[in-house]
Amino acid sequence: MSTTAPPRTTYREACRQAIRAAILADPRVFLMGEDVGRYGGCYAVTKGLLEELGEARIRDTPLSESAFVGAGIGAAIAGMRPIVEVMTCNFSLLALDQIMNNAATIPHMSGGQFAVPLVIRMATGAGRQLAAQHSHSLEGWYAHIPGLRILAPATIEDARHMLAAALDDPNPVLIFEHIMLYNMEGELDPAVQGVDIAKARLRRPGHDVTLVTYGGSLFKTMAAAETLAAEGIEAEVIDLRVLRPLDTATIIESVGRTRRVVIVDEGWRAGSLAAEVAMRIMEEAFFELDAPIRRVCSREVPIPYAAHLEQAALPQPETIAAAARGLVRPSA
Amino acid sequence: MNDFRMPSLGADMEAGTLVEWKVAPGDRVRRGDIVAVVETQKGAIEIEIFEDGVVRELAVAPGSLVPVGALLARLEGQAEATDAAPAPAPAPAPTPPPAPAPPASMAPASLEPPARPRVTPAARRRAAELGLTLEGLHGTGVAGAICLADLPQARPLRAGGFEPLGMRRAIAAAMGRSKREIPHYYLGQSVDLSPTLDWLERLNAGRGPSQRLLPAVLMLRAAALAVAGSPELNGFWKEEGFRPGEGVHVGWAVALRGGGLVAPAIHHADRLPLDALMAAMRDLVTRARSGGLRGSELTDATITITSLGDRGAESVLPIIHPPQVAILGFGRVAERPWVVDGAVVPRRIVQITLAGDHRASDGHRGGLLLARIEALLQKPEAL
Amino acid sequence: MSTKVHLDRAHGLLLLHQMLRIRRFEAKCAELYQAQKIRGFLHLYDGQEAVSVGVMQALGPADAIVGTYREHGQALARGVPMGPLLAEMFGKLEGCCRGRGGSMHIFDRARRFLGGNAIVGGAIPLALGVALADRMQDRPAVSACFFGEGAADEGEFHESMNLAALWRLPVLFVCENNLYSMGTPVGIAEAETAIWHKAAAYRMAGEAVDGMDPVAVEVAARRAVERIRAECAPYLLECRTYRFRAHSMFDAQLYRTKEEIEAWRAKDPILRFRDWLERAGHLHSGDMARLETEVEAEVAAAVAFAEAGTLEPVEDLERFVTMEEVPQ
Amino acid sequence: MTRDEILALVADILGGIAPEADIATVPGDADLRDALDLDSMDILNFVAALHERTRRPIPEADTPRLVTLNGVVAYFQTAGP
Repeated sequence: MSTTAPPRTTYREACRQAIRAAILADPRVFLMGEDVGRYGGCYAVTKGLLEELGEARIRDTPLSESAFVGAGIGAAIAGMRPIVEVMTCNFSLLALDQIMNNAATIPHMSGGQFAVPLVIRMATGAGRQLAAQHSHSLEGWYAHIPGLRILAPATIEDARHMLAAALDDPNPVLIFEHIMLYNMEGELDPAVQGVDIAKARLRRPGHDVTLVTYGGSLFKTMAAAETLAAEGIEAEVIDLRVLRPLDTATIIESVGRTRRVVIVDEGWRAGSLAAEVAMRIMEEAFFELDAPIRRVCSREVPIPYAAHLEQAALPQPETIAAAARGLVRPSA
Repeated sequence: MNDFRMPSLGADMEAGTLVEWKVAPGDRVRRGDIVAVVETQKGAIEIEIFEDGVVRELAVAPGSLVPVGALLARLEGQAEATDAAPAPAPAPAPTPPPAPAPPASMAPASLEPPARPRVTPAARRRAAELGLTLEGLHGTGVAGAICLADLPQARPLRAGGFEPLGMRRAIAAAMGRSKREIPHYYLGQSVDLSPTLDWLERLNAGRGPSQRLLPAVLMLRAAALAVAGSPELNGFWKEEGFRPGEGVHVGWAVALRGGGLVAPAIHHADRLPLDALMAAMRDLVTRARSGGLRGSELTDATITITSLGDRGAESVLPIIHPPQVAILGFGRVAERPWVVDGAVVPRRIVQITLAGDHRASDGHRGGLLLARIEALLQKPEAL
Repeated sequence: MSTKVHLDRAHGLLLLHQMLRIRRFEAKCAELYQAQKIRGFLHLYDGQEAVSVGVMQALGPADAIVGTYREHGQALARGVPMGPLLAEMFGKLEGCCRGRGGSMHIFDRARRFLGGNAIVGGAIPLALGVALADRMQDRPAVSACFFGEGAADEGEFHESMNLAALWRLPVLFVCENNLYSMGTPVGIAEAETAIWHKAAAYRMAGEAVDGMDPVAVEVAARRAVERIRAECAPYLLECRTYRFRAHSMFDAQLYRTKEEIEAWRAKDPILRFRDWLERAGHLHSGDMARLETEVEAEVAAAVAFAEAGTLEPVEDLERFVTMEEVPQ
Repeated sequence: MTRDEILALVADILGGIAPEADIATVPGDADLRDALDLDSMDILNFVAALHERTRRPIPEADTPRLVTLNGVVAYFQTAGP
C-alpha cells in the first residue's frame, strides 16, 4: 500500500468544501448572504458554488442584514437548515436584533416549542488594513449571549468540519472565520471525517505556561510558543475553538499543569472574552495559580488603517512571548 | 513580657511546624518544661522553655510553619506575673543606670504593620497544606510574590514521622556545608575487641534478653570516656573559633528505615554506667524512629558516633556534623588473624575511625583519643 | 379557501363571538393586572378586534402567524386556548410558554403561532423565513405577519418588504394602523401616513381597509391571501383601526383627547357589527345574552385554569436556553 | 505453638518495632535484618519481646537462629529446654 501525503489545501477551500458538502448532503441546507453567489463571496469562499448548486441553494441577498438573518431564523424555525453568511462581523451589528432578540431567545421564551437550527458564518478580525469599520473582532460579544454557540475555527481541519457539526446542532451557531486565515495553506487529513464543536483543543503541550487563544491569534500564539521554546520555556497552547459554551475544563486542566496563563484575544481587553476566560480560571482554579493571569488583547483603539499602527494595535508573537516570559521568568 | 521564639534546633534548621501546644494562656511554666511540639525536617521535637513565667499569649496556631526566631508565644516573667503567689519581698534593687538614648538610626521603626506578603494563590494553598507561615520567605515570582518555587515541594512531616525529602535536604545541607567548610583529617585504628566481647557474652549469658547489652554500648561507653579527656575534639566550631562542649553529649547516629539518619544527643554519656547507657540508647533509638525527640537532643551533641553494627562495612570515613568538630566511626566487628605474643590467632577486630576538624585539633590529638578508646576496650570490666 | 365571504347568520355570530371573546378577555386582563395577578407589560387589544378576527378567517391551519406584542387578540382569534394564554400571563407552567414569555410572547406551535414579538418590526423577517421555508419545502402556506404602523418606521420593515417582494415570498403583511406608536401620532413619525402606499415602492400589491369592520377585513384578507397563493408574491394589507385603551397599563394618554377616543368608540367594531347583524336579521333576541354568557364562562374558566396553574420548578430555569433537539 | 500462631506473634512484635514493615511480604527464609532493615538494637528488642511473650528463655547464642521467619517458627516449634 502506497502512502500518499495528505492533500494540501487552504482554509478558504476548506470552508468552501464544507458548504458544498453540507448543501449536497441535506436538501434543507442552503446558503444566503451578500455576494455569496455571482460575486463568489467577499473572501471568495463561495466561488463557483452558485453555478454548481443553483440559485435556490446559493442565494444572493440585498444588503439587508436584519432581513436575511431574520429570514434565516424563520426558515430554521420552519424546518430548513440555513447557512447565513454575514460578510463580516462588522455588518452583523445591523442584524444584532435578529441574532440576539430572536435567534437566541425564541427557544427559551417559547418554552421549548421552537428551536432555531441556524448557522451564521461571518468573517472577523483585522490585519488587512481595512480600517476601523471592517476590522472588529466581535466574537467575544456574541459569546456573551445565552442560547448561541460560538465557534472560531483556527485550523483547516476545523474550517472543513465545524460547519457540519454546527448544522447538526439544534441551536443557532455563529462561526467566526478570521480574515487572515483564508489564505492559510496546509494539509487536510482525509481520514478525519468530522470534529466536535464542544471541546477546546491542546495545540501544543508544555508545562511552564498556558497560552489560551482562538481563531486568528492561534498561529501568532504558536509562533510565540516556538520563540519561548528556544529560550527553554515550554508553553502549552490551547485553542478554544468553541467560545460559547466555553470548555472550561480543558483550560482548568492545563492551568493545573502550568499554573500560569496568558490569554490571547484579538478583541479589545475591556469586557472581553479574555476577561471571561480569566474569570473562569479565577473561579475554578484560583488556588492553582502561581502567577497573575495576563492578557494580550488588541489595544483599545479603533483599528487604524496605517499598517504599522494596525500591527501595533494587534496581539503579536513578540507581545505574547513577552507576556509569557514575564510570568515564567519574572526577574529576567 | 518576654517573647518565646522558634528555637534553632540545628544549623540547617530554617523553620519548624508547630504541631501542638502543651500549654495554654494562663499556664505557669518552669524552665525546662515542654511547652510545644515542633516538627522539623528531622522529626517531631519537644520544645523546652528556658525561663519561668506565665503564658500570656500563644502567637501561632498549630499547623503553622514558623521560621526560626519568629514569635511563638509571650510570657510574663515571674516578677511580672500578677496572679502569682505573693512574691517574696524584693531585695532593694540598685538604681538602674539611665538608659542611653538610642541613636537616631535605632529609633523605633514605623508602627505600620508590614505589608501583607505577596503570595500566589497556588503558593498560598500549598503553604496552608504544609502549615507554613509565609512571613519572612523570599519571593521570586511575578512582582516578588512568593510562588511555588519558593516553597518546599512536598508535604513535610506528619507528627512523629520523617519526611524523606525534607530529611534528605537537611542531610544534604549539613553534609554539603561540612565538606565545604571543614578541613577534615582522618585517622583509623584496628582494635581487638575480643576481650570486650568475651566479657560481654559472659555478662549477657546471665541476663534475660531485655537486660542484655549490645556491643555498641561498650564502644559508646569507651568512646565517651575517652572523649572526656580530649576536650579539643568535643565541642563546636563557631564563627569566633572553637568552643568546647559543656559535657560529653554524644550524638548517636540512628539510621532510619526508609532512608536518612538522625544523630540525637545522649547527654553526659560519659557519666552513664553501662546499663543506663543501654537504656538511654534504646530510648533514643525508639524515639528517633517514632519522632519523639526533644529539641535539646538535636542541638546539644558535642561529638557524633556512628556505629555500622554487625552487618555494616568494616570501616567508615565519617563526615563531621557541623558545628561539631569530630566524629567517631565504628565498623563491623570481624574475625581476623591477629598477632598476639608472636603467634597468629583469630581475634574479633573492629576498625575505629576518627574524622577531626583540623581547625580545632590536629591529628596527634586524634590519635591519642583512638589509643585511649582502644585501651579502655581492653578492660571491659572497668567500663 | 374562497375569497367570497358568505355572511350568513352562523358566520356573523362567529365573528361577533370571536370579537367578544377578545374584548371580555382583555377586560379581565386589565382587572387581573390591577389585582397584580398579571405583571410586566400588558398591552390590550380593545378596539382592534376586527383586524385579527377578520384576517384569521382567511387563514388555514397550515398557515403561519407572526404576532406583535399586542397579540392577545391575534392569539385568541387564531385559536390559542384562553386558559393557557391567561396562565402564561400568570407566569404559570401551564401557560403556553411555561410562563417564560408572558403577555408579549405568546407562542403556540400547534397553531403555528410564532409569537408574541416585542421588538417593533423585529418579527417581520421571521415571517419571511417561514415563508421561504414553506416555499422551499413546497408547502402552499402563507405567513401572516402582524405589525403596527410604528413598525413601518423601522428598517427591518423596509428590508423585509423588499426581500419578500424580490424573492416572491408568500407573506401577508398586516399593518394594524392604530394611529399611535405608543404616544407618537403616525403623522409625526411617517412622511407617508398611508402605510399601504409603501408597498408600491417594492412593486408589491397592497390596500387599506377599515379595520373596525370585521367583514371588510375578512374580505380584504381573503382577497390578499388568494392573490399571494396565486401569484406567489407578498401583499400589504393596512387595517385602519384604533385602540380604545391606553398603550399599556401605565399610560396617562397625554397624547390624545377624550373626544378623539369617544369618536372612535362610536365606531366600536363589536357594537357596530352587532347592530348590523341585528338589522340584517342575523342576530336574534337572546343571542347577545347567550354569547355574553358563553364568553363570560370561558373567561371564568380561563381564570380558574390560570389560578390553578403551577409554577415551573426553578431547577428548570435554564431548560431550553439551548435545545437538545429540534422539536418535530 | 502452631506455625500460624508463631507468625502472628512475630507480626505483632515486629509491628511495634518497625511499624512500616509488612511481614506478609517477607519470604520465610529471608534474613529479617535485610528484609525489614532491622539493626542489632531491633533484633535485641525482638528477641526480648519473644521472650516476654512466650516466657521461653532465649540464650544470646540462639539469637542467630531467630533472624528468619522459618527460623523463628522452627525455634518455637521445638520443645524448649
